[in-house]
Amino acid sequence: MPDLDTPTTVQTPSAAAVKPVPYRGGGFAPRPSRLVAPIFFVLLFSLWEAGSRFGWISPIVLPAPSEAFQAFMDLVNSGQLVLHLEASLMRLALGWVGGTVLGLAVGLAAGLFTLARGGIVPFVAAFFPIPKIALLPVFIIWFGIGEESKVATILFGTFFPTVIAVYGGVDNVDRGLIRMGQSFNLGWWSIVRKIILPGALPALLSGFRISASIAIILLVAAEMIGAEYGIGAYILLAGNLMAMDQLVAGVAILSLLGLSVSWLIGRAEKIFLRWRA
Amino acid sequence: MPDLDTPTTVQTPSAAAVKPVPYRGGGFAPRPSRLVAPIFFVLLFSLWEAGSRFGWISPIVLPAPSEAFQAFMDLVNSGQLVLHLEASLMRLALGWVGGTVLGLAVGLAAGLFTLARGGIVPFVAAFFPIPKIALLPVFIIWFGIGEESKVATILFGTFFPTVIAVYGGVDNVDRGLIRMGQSFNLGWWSIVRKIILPGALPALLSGFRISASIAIILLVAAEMIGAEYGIGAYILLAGNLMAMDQLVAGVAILSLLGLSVSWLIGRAEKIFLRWRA
Amino acid sequence: MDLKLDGISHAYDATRVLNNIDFTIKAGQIICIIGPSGCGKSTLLRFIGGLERPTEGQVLQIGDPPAESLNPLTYIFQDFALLPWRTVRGNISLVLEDHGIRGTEADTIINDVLARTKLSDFGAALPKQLSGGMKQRVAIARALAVKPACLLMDEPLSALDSQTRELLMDDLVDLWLKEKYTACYVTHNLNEAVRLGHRVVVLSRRPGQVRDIVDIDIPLEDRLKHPALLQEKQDYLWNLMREEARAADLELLDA
Amino acid sequence: MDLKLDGISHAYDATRVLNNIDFTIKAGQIICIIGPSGCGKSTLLRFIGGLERPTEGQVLQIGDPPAESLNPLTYIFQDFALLPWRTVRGNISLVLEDHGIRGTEADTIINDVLARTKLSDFGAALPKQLSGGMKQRVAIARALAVKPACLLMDEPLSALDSQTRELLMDDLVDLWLKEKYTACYVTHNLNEAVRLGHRVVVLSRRPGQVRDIVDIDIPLEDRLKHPALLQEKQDYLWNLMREEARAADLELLDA
Amino acid sequence: QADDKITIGALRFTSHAPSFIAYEKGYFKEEGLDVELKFFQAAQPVAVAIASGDIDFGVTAMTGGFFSLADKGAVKVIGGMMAEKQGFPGNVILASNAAYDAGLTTPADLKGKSWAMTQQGSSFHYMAGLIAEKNGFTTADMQLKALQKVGAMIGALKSGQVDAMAIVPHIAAGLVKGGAAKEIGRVQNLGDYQVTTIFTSTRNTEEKQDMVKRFMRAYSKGIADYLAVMGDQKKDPAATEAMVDLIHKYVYTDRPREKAAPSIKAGAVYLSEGAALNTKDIAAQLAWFQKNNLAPASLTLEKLVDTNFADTTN
Ligand SMILES: Nc1ncnc2c1ncn2[C@@H]1O[C@H](COP(=O)(O)OP(=O)(O)OP(=O)(O)O)[C@@H](O)[C@H]1O
Ligand SMILES: Nc1ncnc2c1ncn2[C@@H]1O[C@H](COP(=O)(O)OP(=O)(O)OP(=O)(O)O)[C@@H](O)[C@H]1O
Ligand SMILES: [Mg+2]
Ligand SMILES: [Mg+2]
Repeated sequence: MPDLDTPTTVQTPSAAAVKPVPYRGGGFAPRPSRLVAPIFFVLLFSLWEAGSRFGWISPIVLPAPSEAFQAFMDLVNSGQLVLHLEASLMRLALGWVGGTVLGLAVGLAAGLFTLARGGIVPFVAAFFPIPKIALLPVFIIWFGIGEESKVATILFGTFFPTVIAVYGGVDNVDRGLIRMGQSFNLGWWSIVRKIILPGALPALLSGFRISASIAIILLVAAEMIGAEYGIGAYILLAGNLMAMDQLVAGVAILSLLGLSVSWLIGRAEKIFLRWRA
Repeated sequence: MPDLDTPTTVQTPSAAAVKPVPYRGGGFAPRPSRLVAPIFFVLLFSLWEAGSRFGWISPIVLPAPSEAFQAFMDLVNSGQLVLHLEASLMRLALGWVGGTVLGLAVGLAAGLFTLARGGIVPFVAAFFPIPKIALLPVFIIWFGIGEESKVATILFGTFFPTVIAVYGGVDNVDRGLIRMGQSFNLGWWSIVRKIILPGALPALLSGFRISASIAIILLVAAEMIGAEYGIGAYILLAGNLMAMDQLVAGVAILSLLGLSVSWLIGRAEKIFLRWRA
Repeated sequence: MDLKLDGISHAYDATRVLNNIDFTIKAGQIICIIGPSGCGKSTLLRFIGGLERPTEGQVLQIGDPPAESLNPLTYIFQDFALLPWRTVRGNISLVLEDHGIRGTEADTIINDVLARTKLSDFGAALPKQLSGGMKQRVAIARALAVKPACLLMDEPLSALDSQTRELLMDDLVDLWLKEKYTACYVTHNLNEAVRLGHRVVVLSRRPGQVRDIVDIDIPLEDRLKHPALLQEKQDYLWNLMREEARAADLELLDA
Repeated sequence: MDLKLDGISHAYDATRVLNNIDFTIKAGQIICIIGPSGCGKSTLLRFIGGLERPTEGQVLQIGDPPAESLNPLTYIFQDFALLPWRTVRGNISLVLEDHGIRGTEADTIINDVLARTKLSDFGAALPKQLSGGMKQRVAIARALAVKPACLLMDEPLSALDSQTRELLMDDLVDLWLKEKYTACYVTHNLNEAVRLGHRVVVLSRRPGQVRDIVDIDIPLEDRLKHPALLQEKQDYLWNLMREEARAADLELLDA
Repeated sequence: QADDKITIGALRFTSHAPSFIAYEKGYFKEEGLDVELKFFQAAQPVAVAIASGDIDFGVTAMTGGFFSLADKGAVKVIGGMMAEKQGFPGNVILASNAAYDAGLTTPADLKGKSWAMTQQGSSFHYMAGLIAEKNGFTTADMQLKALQKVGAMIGALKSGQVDAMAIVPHIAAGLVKGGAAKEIGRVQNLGDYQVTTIFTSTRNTEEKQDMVKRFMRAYSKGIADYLAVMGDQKKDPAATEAMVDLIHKYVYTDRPREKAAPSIKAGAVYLSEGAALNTKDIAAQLAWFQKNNLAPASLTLEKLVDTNFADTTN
């Protein structure tokens, strides 16, 4: 215990100065604070409202938040909100579910088969960057001016990102797990069902998040085509009539819709991906 | 060497059957084939062309690829293509660079400071799902009908995804490397510059890929605002006139633009991320 | 059932990885394969289990596997390869389902293997709740569930910290004493090799060739009683490999 | 410069991690800290280097660090913590730049530390081209470049395969014989502890407490010559820890 | 004294010809106005551009958006432009072939039928209102389909997805001649309709009255030239061809002269002489828009129109 190899590094000879080691950690860990956001938003809205009230912000440029809220309440009280939401949600649901189901099938094919991948990946790469509003005239011709073309616009818009998310997810499934499955003589379909699909689920869910927000963004474009009701149609009308208060109200509804969908998918992730470390 | 613990598992008593172990590997590794894609596209275009020629596909529904190509050649020969491209690329460049620079600054703030994050993250979450075409009337009033509002549309569209990519990238920088920097007494700004920024680069580049394709998609929306030249304006005019051949040609140009940008970013990734394993 | 490696050579594209490997894995024996990094140990093990095919030579099964064996050649992987979304029981059930074993029949098997690996209390846990050592024990339980004729283990302990490794090595020895399983055990760790192996196959640097085959004739249960003898074997192996290990370490990857 | 841990206790939220730790790191000594998984070894090392602050107690520097020391308390991490986008030289230069050392002055230092860690030929390589052992050698070179008064090492060898570990352990011993550096060395591996430590601090399970402090008075250079003595010390340590290690292994994480 | 710099918002339509004529023939210069023409793809943004200060003068139809901007004090109507007048080309009411065969042969049959328009609150919407009012029903009795673009309207009519719509004469002529649709009436037969007006920013009417007056003088000359030649094209064929040449510089530029000429000639609608404004009809339009919630209730005729710069009819 007592004798050690003699230390030879420089030793302070004087009465040894004693002080705590300097602290140099911390920082670089910004946290989403529960306080900052509400304060920030209250401040923003107060300033905006004040700006409008005192005439610093012209009503042509931006309505006061209270006016936008009034427009929203008018919408609620007139019972129109329900009609608009009903129409839009129906289109969103049909288009998104259709695009997702097709995207899952095609994406899975691209993720599993060389031949399918060869055809699908460049096809998707070429079609993904096409803006859907450019295709509206085509959709009108193909699907008419009824619900079909609106649903098709959303379906088309959600299909491609879903394909990309799915085959990306399949690619990222740990090959070690697949090899494990093979080493236990699991059948092809068992491997797909029990290893690849659950393994791709995190990627699928984040793909859904993206495709859902794309679907909401496309709502306005879709409802350009002869829609009487719908949040998008409401916004378009407000834009036509230069009714800025209604425009802001409509945009806020879309934003809330987007936030709700994103919250829902967050819940789904919490539930289905409980197993993640 | 000779004596071992006596094995006790069941041993086949009969004249030992000798056969190779069964093979059960392989599969689950689709590769992007250099052959499939060209064959697939040639086949697709041939069928489409044949369909148009033989009248299975009505020219109202879809023009023959050769007609679309003819429309494209007309555009080239009339010298209009250069004008359209010039106008669009200028808007894309200004809007994208503006949105990216702003997004970098704001995203970095959100990635580094709790206070900034608290304000920025919910703000971005609320504004990201707003469709830009809904805001066109607002942009026109704010920025006029000149280049400003077109550039602003693209800038606005690229700003939010850039912010998200940047602060996500900063969040994902290996905390171990940052701690290493601190443990060597590196200054705050040194850590940001030498560790966080290069560490976030992969995320930044894939953010650029997304924001660039969003910029291209927004081109059509932006050029809805009284643009005389521009690929988007060309497409819109074609849609107005129901000139399907021009529409398809215009859409193909956008698609090529998207592919080129994506290829460029792929090159940038190869060069700047050489260090990745 | 014995396994015979018959003149196995392999190349990935232009890189030769293995060169003319010949040896036999006798039933009831644990064969350890050691060799420097990148010499092709894992590749060789994939050939033995039929997950990949060598460019030359073949792996032969001599004799039929026992009839009750559901999966004669069964792997235990370095990274455990548990499905993170299934519980411990679910992970074991996975490899039974495809053989049509479900319900009480499966439960009996699962309870049995959990008991044998001292995991009975953890059937409902998810992998993320388990320490590394526990995860590997689950993987061992899963392997036992299909009644393997030969266990193929690729550095099963190298992802564990050294104390857990020590504990699990004891478990593997105990298990062998009870069940006398056949195994092909790939490792970097010479101490593991001399503690577990009846026979140690030493491979050279890439392209891997058999440099030596060392038999260790102390019964497994007595090995800890002969530290000097073991140390001697280990030093012998280390001397065989030291220079190659150093050279392998100095190699630039894909430079 | 000595370091004194003075009554260190710590809790993360409600979990107590460390309980009243007291010991001293004497200049020129290698102190090994061992203990089961999750007992707070890494946390303790972060306190010693000033990267985190304990809820109670403090770490004291006794005496001033040598004047030439650029960074008295210098870490070597388990995962190497090399910047992947910088070459070997760039990684070392990183820690000099902030001290205003550039150009030929920096080159001299870099060449020197590369030579001392036998890396002279690899200055231009990127981390991805290096094997694990080489990467850790770069991290050691980087640490030497700032002339540390005390090296803080958190399981520096546990990410390496066992052959490389063996090689690097020899290197650390050689280096100590030449430079007599002070070090606080956290490890799971009892063999490393008895090969490298002048003194071994044994922590209990979480909340970590000092269970024992074991001095090993064989000079480092002679240790391999006394395998039996070492084995004895190692067995002593293993007996101290075995049950706790097993219990720590069985614990369900965040269950 | 330097010329006043002004910007005029224009569309590449034959109905905007006076802008081009006054510009090409130097009428603006004569009044000391240095004019820049700025081209728009649609009518609505012209009004917005006045509000945002991008341009000084514009010509457009009365739309919901326009009323809204007027209500916020941004724009003012200062003169009349295109009007429906018997004997001149004007907007044509078309029925799809299928609807026509099923008995939709007069505007009175439109009750319960679908009607294509660009947007709610557009002039096409108002025309539907005119038809309904004249025939004793309301637009609520029709299915109004907002399709954003004229092209989409035509496509929908051709394929029978909508039953009817209204459209400018030269396009209507092409559709009817090609057998793609049937003419069932003309908007001019429904009564007075001041289709488009000349307008400027409220600030101009208050602060730059002289400049506005000079503009109106020059513009009226353009209208007069246009009416003299295009109003009776057979009177002086050479002058007509010269006028077509002038207009073709701005309209249908992507078509060769010989293909553009018939459209230009067929599209020679009536423009109010001296830019006179039919205030009574403007009031009627405002009332209709307000009744249908397409214009702010607070907007009055005084706020909308400044009568200091042009004659008023009625
Ligand atoms: N699928 C593959 N394609 C190409 N090269 C491969 C592939 N798998 C392995 N290799 C190469 O073959 C060589 C042997 O690899 P292998 O993994 O079998 O070595 P190992 O002995 O298991 O190494 P380690 O000790 O690091 O686990 C290595 O150089 C490796 O890069
Ligand atoms: N930043 C943190 N926040 C909350 N808990 C933490 C944090 N860091 C560590 N812990 C917890 O403190 C305990 C001790 O962690 P520490 O990493 O110090 O243990 P260790 O002894 O180094 O373990 P190992 O041997 O696995 O490296 C663990 O239970 C860990 O979960
Ligand atoms: Mg291996
Ligand atoms: Mg630790």
